[in-house]
This record gives sequence, C-alpha cells and structure tokens, in this order.
Amino acid sequence: MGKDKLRIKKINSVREETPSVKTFKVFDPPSARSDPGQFVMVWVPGSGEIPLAVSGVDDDCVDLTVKKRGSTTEDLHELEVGGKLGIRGPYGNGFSTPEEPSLLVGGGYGIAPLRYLHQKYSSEVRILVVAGASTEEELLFPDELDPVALSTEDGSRGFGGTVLEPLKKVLKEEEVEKVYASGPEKMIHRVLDICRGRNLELEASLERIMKCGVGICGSCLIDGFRVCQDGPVVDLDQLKELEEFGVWERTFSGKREPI
Amino acid sequence: MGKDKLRIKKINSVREETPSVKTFKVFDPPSARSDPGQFVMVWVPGSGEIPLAVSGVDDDCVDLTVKKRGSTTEDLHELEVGGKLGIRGPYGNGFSTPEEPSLLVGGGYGIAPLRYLHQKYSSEVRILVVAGASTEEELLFPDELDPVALSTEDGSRGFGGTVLEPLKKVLKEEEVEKVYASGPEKMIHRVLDICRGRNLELEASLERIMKCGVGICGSCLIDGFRVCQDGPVVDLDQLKELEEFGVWERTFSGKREPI
Amino acid sequence: MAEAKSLEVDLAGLKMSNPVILASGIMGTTPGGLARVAREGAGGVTTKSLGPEPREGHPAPNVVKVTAGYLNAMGLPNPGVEEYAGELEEVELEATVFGSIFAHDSEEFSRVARVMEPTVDALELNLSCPHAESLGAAIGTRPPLVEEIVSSVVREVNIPVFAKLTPNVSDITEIGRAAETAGADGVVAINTLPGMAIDVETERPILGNRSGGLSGPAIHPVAVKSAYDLYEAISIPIVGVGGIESGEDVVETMLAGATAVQVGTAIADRGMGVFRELNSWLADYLDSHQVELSELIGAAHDY
Amino acid sequence: MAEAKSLEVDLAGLKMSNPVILASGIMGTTPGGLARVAREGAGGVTTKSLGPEPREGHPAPNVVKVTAGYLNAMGLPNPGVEEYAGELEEVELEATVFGSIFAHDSEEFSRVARVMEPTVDALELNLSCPHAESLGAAIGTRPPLVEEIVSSVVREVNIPVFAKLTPNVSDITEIGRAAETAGADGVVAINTLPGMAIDVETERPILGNRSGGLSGPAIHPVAVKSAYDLYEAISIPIVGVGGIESGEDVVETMLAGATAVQVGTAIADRGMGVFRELNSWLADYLDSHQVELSELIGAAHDY
Ligand SMILES: Cc1cc2nc3c(=O)[nH]c(=O)nc-3n(C[C@H](O)[C@H](O)[C@H](O)COP(=O)(O)OP(=O)(O)OC[C@H]3O[C@@H](n4cnc5c(N)ncnc54)[C@H](O)[C@@H]3O)c2cc1C
Ligand SMILES: Cc1cc2nc3c(=O)[nH]c(=O)nc-3n(C[C@H](O)[C@H](O)[C@H](O)COP(=O)(O)OP(=O)(O)OC[C@H]3O[C@@H](n4cnc5c(N)ncnc54)[C@H](O)[C@@H]3O)c2cc1C
Ligand SMILES: Cc1cc2nc3c(=O)[nH]c(=O)nc-3n(C[C@H](O)[C@H](O)[C@H](O)COP(=O)(O)O)c2cc1C
Ligand SMILES: Cc1cc2nc3c(=O)[nH]c(=O)nc-3n(C[C@H](O)[C@H](O)[C@H](O)COP(=O)(O)O)c2cc1C
Ligand code: FES
Ligand code: FES
Repeated sequence: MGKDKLRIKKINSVREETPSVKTFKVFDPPSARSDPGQFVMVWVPGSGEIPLAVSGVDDDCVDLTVKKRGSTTEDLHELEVGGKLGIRGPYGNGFSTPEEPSLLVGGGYGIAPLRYLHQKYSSEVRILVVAGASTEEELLFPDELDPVALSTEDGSRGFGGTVLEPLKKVLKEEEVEKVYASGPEKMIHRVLDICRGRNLELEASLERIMKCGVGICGSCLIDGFRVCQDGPVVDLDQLKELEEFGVWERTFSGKREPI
Repeated sequence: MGKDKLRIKKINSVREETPSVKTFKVFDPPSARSDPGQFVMVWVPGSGEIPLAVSGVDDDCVDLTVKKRGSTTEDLHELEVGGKLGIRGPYGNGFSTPEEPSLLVGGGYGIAPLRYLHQKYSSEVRILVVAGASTEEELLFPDELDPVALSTEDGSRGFGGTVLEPLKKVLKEEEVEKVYASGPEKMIHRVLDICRGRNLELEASLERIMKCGVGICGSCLIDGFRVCQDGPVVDLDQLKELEEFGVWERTFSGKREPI
Repeated sequence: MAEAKSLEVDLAGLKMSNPVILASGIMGTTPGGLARVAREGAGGVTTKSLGPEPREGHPAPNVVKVTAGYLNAMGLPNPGVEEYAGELEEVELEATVFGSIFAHDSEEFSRVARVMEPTVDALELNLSCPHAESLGAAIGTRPPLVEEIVSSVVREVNIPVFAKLTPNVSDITEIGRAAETAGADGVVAINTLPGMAIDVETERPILGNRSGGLSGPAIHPVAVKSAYDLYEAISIPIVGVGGIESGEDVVETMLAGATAVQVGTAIADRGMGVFRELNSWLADYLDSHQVELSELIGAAHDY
Repeated sequence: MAEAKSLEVDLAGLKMSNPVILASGIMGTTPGGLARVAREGAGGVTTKSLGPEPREGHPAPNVVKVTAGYLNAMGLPNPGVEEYAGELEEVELEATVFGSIFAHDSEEFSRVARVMEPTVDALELNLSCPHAESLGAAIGTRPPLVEEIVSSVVREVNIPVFAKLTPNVSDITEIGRAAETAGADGVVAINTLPGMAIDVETERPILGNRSGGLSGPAIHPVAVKSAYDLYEAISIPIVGVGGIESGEDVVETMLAGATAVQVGTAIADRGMGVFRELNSWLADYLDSHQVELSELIGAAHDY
C-alpha cells in the first residue's frame, strides 16, 4: 500500500498568490519527504483527481500551488482552511541536486516545482531564475525567487512575450552550467533547442494527462515513456529520443493531436 | 504473509528413532527460530496436512519427530531424503524458559517438544526427565534425555503402566519446582492433579484436531480456548479454568465425545 | 464534552450492543467458541453452518494463505443441528446469536431451522457455500430456489431470517431481491469467492478439496460493492461481510449500506482483540465526526 | 550442462518468444506503449480495448489503491479503432500483437474487428469490461450473446480470435464453452472483479464512476481457479490473467491450465522490468526442474 493509498487531509492554510493561483498548505508527511520535481495525485472530493507538483515543503507540510483552469482546479479554489483533500504519492522522479551555477526557467504555474527546488538548494548553490507569466500580477513567487529576468505575455513587466527571450539574454550574460525548466511542453521544446545549441545541461519537468500516476493506464505516454513514473523529470538525452515530444499530445481518449 | 505462507522444503535427513517413530530434519529458518513448544503445520503432498511439534533445532534446520499412526503419518514415513514437505508456521506459544529445577514428563511421541526444550536449556538449568512409552524399543531419545525414571505399558522396562507412577516417585525424591508435560490429554489431566496436590507449577502442551492453525476454524477449541493460537502450551491456572479439558474431545465434525 | 455515541444497533428488530458480528464458520464450530467471541466484545455471533447430519468436512489441507487473505475448503464440518442445538442450550451467551444453517432443499432447510430456532435469536441461511458439492453454491445462484427456501423457512419460524448471499453471481441484487420477496428479514453479503492455489514444486492443488473460498482483505472491495448495490435494490437490512479488518472497513461497509457487519478472517491476523478494536475505533469515529451510528447506513448513496 | 530450456510457446498457432503477454488496458493506450513493453521483454502485447468511436472514459479518480490490488474505472477510453489502427501501422513491434476490441453487438464487433485485423496478429474480444454501462458486462455473462459475437467475428477475420471472459458469473466454464462452440481460437481469463471503495472521511465513493474493477494479487486465486476449471471444460488454449506478479504465479497459472499468461497491474508495483524478471525466473524454473514449458500446461490436473 504505502504511498499509493489515498490519504484524506485537511487544508492547513490557503494563500492567494495571484488572482488565479492559490497555494494550499497540507500536513502530509509522505509528500513532504518528496524530492523537488515529484508530484502528487490530489482528489478534490466530488470533483475530480488531478496531478499537482509539490511547490514547497515546510516540516511535514507540503505546498500545492494551483492555477484555476477548469472544473477541478475551480472546485479546489473554492476550498478553505479545514477543507478535505485526498492525496496519494509522491510519484515520479525528481530533479537532480544542482551542483553548479544553475538557471531555473518556468512558465506560468510551471514554476511550482522549481520553487521547491529553489527553496531547497538556493542557499548552497548559485541559482538564477527566469520566469514568465501572462501578466505582471500573475507572476508567481516574485519575491522569493527574485528572477533575474522575466517576461509577461502582455508586456506589463519585463520582456513582452514568452520566457524564451529573457532566457537567451541571461544565458548570454551569466555563467550557467545547467538549466531546469518547467512549463508548457511547447516552451520546454524551445528550451531544449536553446540548451542543445549552447551545450548546456537540461532537466525539464513534463506534463501530460495522468489518470493513474502509477504507470499502468498509459494516459501519460510520450512514445513508450511514462511521464508519471519514468518522469516527470527528464534530461536532455531523454528528450532528444522522444519523437512525440513537442509534436503530439494525447487527449483523454488517447488520440494524438498536434501540440 | 510471513510465516503463514506454505514453504516447500526438501527433507535433509531421516532418522529411525524407534520402529514406529522417525525424525525428519528439514532446512526451514522460520521454524528453526521457534520456541520449544511451538508447532508447525506440515503438508504431505498428496496425503494431508497435520500439526507437528518442533522436536529440535540445529542451525537453520528443524527436527520433526513423527509417530506412524494413520494415513498422513504413514505417507510421511514413506518419504526419504529429498522428499518434499510443505511447512507453515511456527504457530502458537512456547514453553516459558525453565529457571528452576524442572521436570519434563512426556508420554509417547509427546516427548517431542520436550526434547527441544531439553536441548535448549539443559546446559543452563537442572532438568530431569520422566518418560513413558508403549514398549522399551518405543522409548524416544533415551540417550539424549537420560530419563531419571520411566515406564512402559508392557513393563518391558522401568515401571509397568503409565508415566504417572515414575513421575510421583521422582517428585518425592527430587527437588523440583516446575513440571513441563506433553502427551495424551488424559495423562496431562492426571499430571495436573498431581501438580495441584503438590503445589507445583505446571506447563503442558495440548493436542487437538487442528485444521487451520491460525485461529479461525474452531476445530481445536477447548471451551473458548484455541489450542492452536492461545496454546498449545497452557499453564496450571489456565488448565483449571477449562471445563472441557480432560473430559470432552472434539471429533472432525466438531461433535464432543468423552475422552 | 458531548456524551459518547452509542454503538447500539437495531438489526431487523434485534437489539445488538454493537454492529460487529462474528461471521459463520469462524470460531463457531462449538458454542464455547461463540461464548469466547461474545466475551471479546462482539455484538453478535454466528454459529458454524449446521446441517441435518454430522459432517467431517473435506480432507486437509483445509486452509491456505494467499496474498491478502486465505483460501479455505473446510467442507462444512459440523456435528449436525441436533447435537449443536443441544450443546448451545447449555451455554450462556452475552451477544445476539445467529444460527447459520444449510441443507439440500427447502424442506430440509425448514427442518433444520425448526431444530435451531429455540436456541438462537435469528437464523442465517447459508445459500452460498462455494465448495460443498451440490450444497449451497448451486442454490444461492438461482433466484427461484432462493425464494423457495427463504419463504419455506420464514413460514416455519418466528425469529428473524437472514439469507446469506454468494458473490459468485453476475448480479447479486437479483438474489437479494428474491430473498426480500420471499420474506427474509435481512441479507448477509458476502460469502467467499471461488479460488485456488497450486504449489509449483509439487504441481499440486494445495487444498485437499483442490479449490476453496477466498476470504480476507482481498475480497473487501467486492463486499463493499455488494452492500452498495443491494442497498439500492432492496429495503430489508444488509449485513456486510468480507475482508473487514479495521474500524475504517466497518464504516466503509456501513456507508455502502450495511446496518451491521461480520468479521471472520481478520481474527487470523489481528487476533481475538479485533472486536474490541473495531468497536473502539468506531466509537472514536462517531465522536470525532459527531454522527450517530444509524446515520452512517447507506450515507455514500447521497453522492 | 544441459541446454537452456526454451521459453517459446505456440498459442493457437501464434509463435511467441515467451508466454508472458501484456494485458489489455495497461500501457496499451498507444502503440508507443506497446513498443516499449515489447522492448522490455514481453512475448506478446495487447492493445487497450478499442471501440467503434473515440471515448474519453469516466471522470477521475480512475484508479484507487486497495489492499493487494487496484480498483480501476477507466471507462474504456480509446481513440477509436480507425485512429488506433492507423497509428499502429507506423510502429514496428517485436512481439505478438493482440488487438483488443469491444462493441455493443455482434455486428459492431465484426466491423471493429475488420478494421483491426490488418494491424495485429490476433484479436481479443473484450466481452467483460465490468464498468462501462451496457458495454461488456451484460454481454459477457450471457452464453448465447457470447456465441453470437464470437462466431460473427470468427467468420469475419482470418487471424486467431480470443474471447476475454469475466469472472463475474456463477460458472465461467459456461461462457468458455460458448466461446469454443462459436469457434474461438482461445479464451483469456479473467478480467477484473466488480468492486468499490468508499472514503470514510467524506463518505463518498472514491472512483469517479463510483465502482470499478478489482485487479492485482487480490484476484489471483480466482484467476487460477478460472484457468483450472476452463481447462477441464474446453480444449482451446487458455490465457491466464489476474494478479500475476512473480514467476511462481506464472507457473501456477500454467499448471492450472494456461498456455500463456497476461500481466497488467504488476507493472505498478514491480515496474517495467517485470516481464524480464518473470521470464528469467521461468527459465531458471524449467532448468532446475528439467521440464519443458509445454509440460507445465494443465499439469495440476494429474493429481
Ligand atoms: C506532473 C504534473 C504536475 C502538475 N503540477 C501542477 C501544479 O503544480 N499546479 C497546477 O496548477 N497545475 C499543475 N498541473 C496541471 C494540472 O494537473 C491541471 O491544471 C489540472 O488537471 C486541470 O484540471 P481542471 O479540472 O482544472 O481543468 P480541465 O482542463 O477542465 O480538466 C477537467 C478534468 O480533466 C482532468 N485533467 C485535466 N488535466 C489533467 C491532467 N494533466 N492529468 C489528469 N487529469 C487531468 C481532471 O480529471 C479534471 O477534473 C500538473 C500536471 C502534471 C501532469
Ligand atoms: C500441536 C500438536 C503437535 C503435535 N506434534 C506431534 C509430533 O511432534 N509428533 C507426532 O508424531 N504427532 C504430533 N501430533 C499429532 C499428529 O498431528 C497426529 O498424529 C497426526 O495428525 C495423525 O495423522 P494421521 O493421518 O497419521 O492419523 P489419522 O488419525 O488417521 O488422521 C487422518 C487425518 O486426520 C487429520 N488429523 C489427524 N489428527 C489431526 C490433528 N491433531 N490435527 C489436525 N488434523 C489431524 C489429518 O488430516 C490426517 O491426514 C501433534 C498434534 C498437535 C495438535
Ligand atoms: C475458515 C472459514 C470457514 C467458513 N465457514 C463458513 C460457514 O460454515 N458458513 C458460512 O456461511 N460461511 C462460512 N465462511 C465464510 C465467512 O462467514 C465469510 O462470509 C467470509 O469468510 C468473508 O468474510 P471475512 O473476509 O471476514 O472472513 C467461512 C470462512 C472461513 C474463512
Ligand atoms: C488500468 C486498467 C485498465 C484496464 N483496461 C482494460 C481494457 O481496456 N480491456 C480489457 O479487456 N481489460 C482491461 N483491464 C483488465 C486487465 O486486462 C486484466 O484482465 C486485469 O487487470 C487482471 O490482470 P492483472 O491483475 O494482472 O492486472 C484493465 C485493467 C486495469 C488495471
Ligand atoms: S498516468 Fe497512468 S501510466 Fe502514467
Ligand atoms: S486449528 Fe483452526 S482454530 Fe485452531
């Protein structure tokens, strides 16, 4: 059984990060022992079950930083302190321990797992952050992560457009050995190109539809790679091998559709 | 699962103890870690499954000392070195550690668990043995146990009759604080009377029909006492409380019959 | 502080001190075994299934451990209903007593029921033993037969009659409905699932009877679904059985629709203390959730 | 030293490199998943069950862990047979490929079979999914329907056709016989058992679909008994499925009567390496027992 059995937990605190993102703190020792990059499956009773990255750890509590997007995240956003969630996991693998000057690049709520990585290692290793958001007010954890560069889609702060421009700029200016990326697959696909061009190491956290989290249902497959178990963190060499990566995604039926 | 799962083992050696009793040595670490008095359930493939006391331990091997009685023990006696047995357990509780001058009294193959007790503790504590058998040649472990007194039903050696006479004699002559008894229920019933009369401590190992060994089937009940789990070792206080002890036994159907 | 919640339950008119009942075939081979379980805190106890004649049962091995449960092929050993009922009269029991019976046909069922009636509080008809050839399995899978047997026993006796159902059917609610139509006061679900274990060293089926019935945590999800489905289909009370090991399992089974539960195999792994443990967990649950026991029954159907 | 024993097996004319097949619905949602499992050493791979139209499946949660297994209620998500077959053509697979299909009636089954046929080595008819309303469960529990569907597909295609059976019947051999009579080349047994889990904190059924199918070690004894009973009843080959996790489980299932086995849920606990592990255990077993793989099939029936 262990980590796979559903654990019902009460929400300890809720923090509004941006108009569309909240962080839920939950007492849950098993996921508080996760590595940055791992995720949990979160059941919102009466609504649905979704994968969420651990965005931080505080003793035996975990932070879940959730963007309001569709039905389940909306219902989750309705929950207050004391509200009940089901949690199982943590699942998948985590990022490696950053040992050299590293750069974290995150788009949207994709910054969530990177925030945990930053929290855990930024006192030991030089870690720079480049972040992107739709608008200035949607920027996540600006104070904690103190990004060296950033972008907003509407140009309200930093570069206008995607996070790729500030990323390239920083890579030109700063000494960086390794990039950690998390965000939409399209973005990661581009980051991969950028890293390959510059001979940088890369680890990225991927997202797919995850119905089981335990590696059997096949909903998260990229080629034969199970993002839930073999990922969600992949390195550059793995990404190069994945033919469907950045090209095809899978719908709930398993049908492939262009990304 | 643990000790309850059936383990298939090959017989390491077979020793003929008497014309009707053989000792089978089997490599089986779980039962080699048993306490004297505990028993195992032994499957003789193609024949049946029966409870057998551990009669000795030798590293990771156990001795099973078996009297040929009916179909399953006959089939077991046919097995040779390399023959396969299924073993589960050990089950039940064991004898307490003898700490004062003790006397072991065993009738027939009932001596089996006492032999293990003797093997384990006779170098530390003064332990006397009184044994009974049907005939001289059926006497078990005479050299190892070196009985101070014995009986045979046919009078071919020691007292003629049951083990009770030599027992009473030894209790008169020797300093003994505690008696450990194993054998037919009728015998133990008498030993109980003897010990109560003399204010001696008593522990006895009981035998009943045991179909499961794990405390659910109810075939081994004496009143509400499950010999397989709550026993097979009982002390004097427990025996006093058992109304059916020595009076009623249960057949395979659960019907009670006078002992 | 609020008063401690009561564990008392009314099961088809039977007032029980708590909803945890000993399942048939476990420890109930003798009335002495029932008395022990009653002392250990069970609200009710069920006898071994008793038939018209004494039976020795199947050859050993009778029990084999499998992952998360046991296979058993006892083969309904029992001393016969006369013998057992006689012995039962001598024993004082501080729990509600369910007399489990089996037979070949409705006439024989009625006869056995008549003998059992004076010594028990309720009857449980074992329509479902999966491993006694021509006894049980065939009966419990056919609604018309179930109806015939239940109504014949109900006519015969004046105590509550429960029909124990096998999960070995495509739709357990059909059998539950047949029992209800025939006048059963409640149903008990589920009996064991048919299963088998073969030893790879000797290539032999391990059980003396080759195959047997699967019990224990392995079958718990099947038991929960059975209680849930029956709750939608019938309005007589349901006693939930199958792999209940913890207080959580008790509550889960009640939320599915059970008014009370039975516990069997858990005794092997948890010991005789399991009845007290389940009840104390249950009491804590009622307290901390500020809910009455009766409110749990079928509550999962609200969602 | 004796030569290493071969793991090759002939299953209804299909030559497989070893008898361990990926079960339907596990990893087979995409042909890429099948390719991965083939690389991991499976002798055969089965596609997710494909239907005539795309289906998104049931709402989440789709999977919940229970003791010794999982409950799943995927709800047969699949991109539709056309889409899948198209994608399957692009992929090179080093294993025997079984195309699992489902449909509402015999005519639809035949249509889906026709689309699938060119891209697979054999067909597996999912007559047994217990949790897609009106799909599967009803069909697989009724012998005449099974017969009708199997014979219609067998007439339609020129590759081996396997019928996958549900254990959710009183007598699985009736269904097996119906499949054999209708010309099936083999049967696959078993699919999941109906089950349910309810959370005691929220009082809610956990699965989005409320109930689901139980898989994993919990159901293994049921799978062994099914294979054993089918072996006595029919003479077409049996593929054993259900809770197989270890080499010992493979041998046990073959001794019961299976010519090959399928593995699903074990991937969750044992990882993708499970196919290699089972095969290497099996090879060691054959060596140390000096027995041919084919001699295992049904050997437990000699006792
Ligand atoms: C490994 C991983 C980590 C993630 N971490 C975060 C995070 O830290 N913060 C965050 O905000 N988001 C995260 N996501 C994305 C998050 O899971 C989706 O935003 C969420 O599932 C959307 O659900 P919805 O109902 O709000 O939206 P909709 O798109 O309307 O989805 C409706 C339903 O579809 C299902 N569904 C949707 N997306 C997924 C999915 N990816 N997997 C399984 N089921 C899905 C759910 O059942 C949901 O109820 C992560 C995703 C993955 C794969
Ligand atoms: C705790 C305990 C320890 C024992 N230790 C020993 C020992 O060390 N040495 C020894 O020789 N004998 C011991 N016995 C007795 C031994 O179990 C019986 O002698 C043996 O079961 C007889 O089987 P049989 O087939 O030879 O005889 P039969 O009397 O012909 O029995 C036929 C069948 O009945 C069943 N059966 C018979 N007796 C029992 C029983 N007590 N429990 C369960 N099933 C039974 C078996 O299935 C057997 O195949 C012990 C018994 C118990 C309860
Ligand atoms: C050893 C054993 C003997 C059983 N004997 C009977 C019986 O005689 N009559 C009956 O109705 N059920 C019998 N059962 C089934 C149980 O009453 C119960 O329905 C089943 O074991 C599931 O519950 P559990 O998982 O709590 O054991 C027996 C079960 C076991 C394990
Ligand atoms: C997540 C999941 C999805 C499944 N999907 C299907 C399916 O689409 N078609 C099918 O015939 N069986 C399906 N099954 C049943 C399996 O093929 C198999 O029969 C069952 O799980 C028992 O085997 P196991 O214990 O090895 O998993 C599914 C099982 C699981 C766990
Ligand atoms: S989410 Fe099911 S296999 Fe990855
Ligand atoms: S042998 Fe079954 S309860 Fe003791």
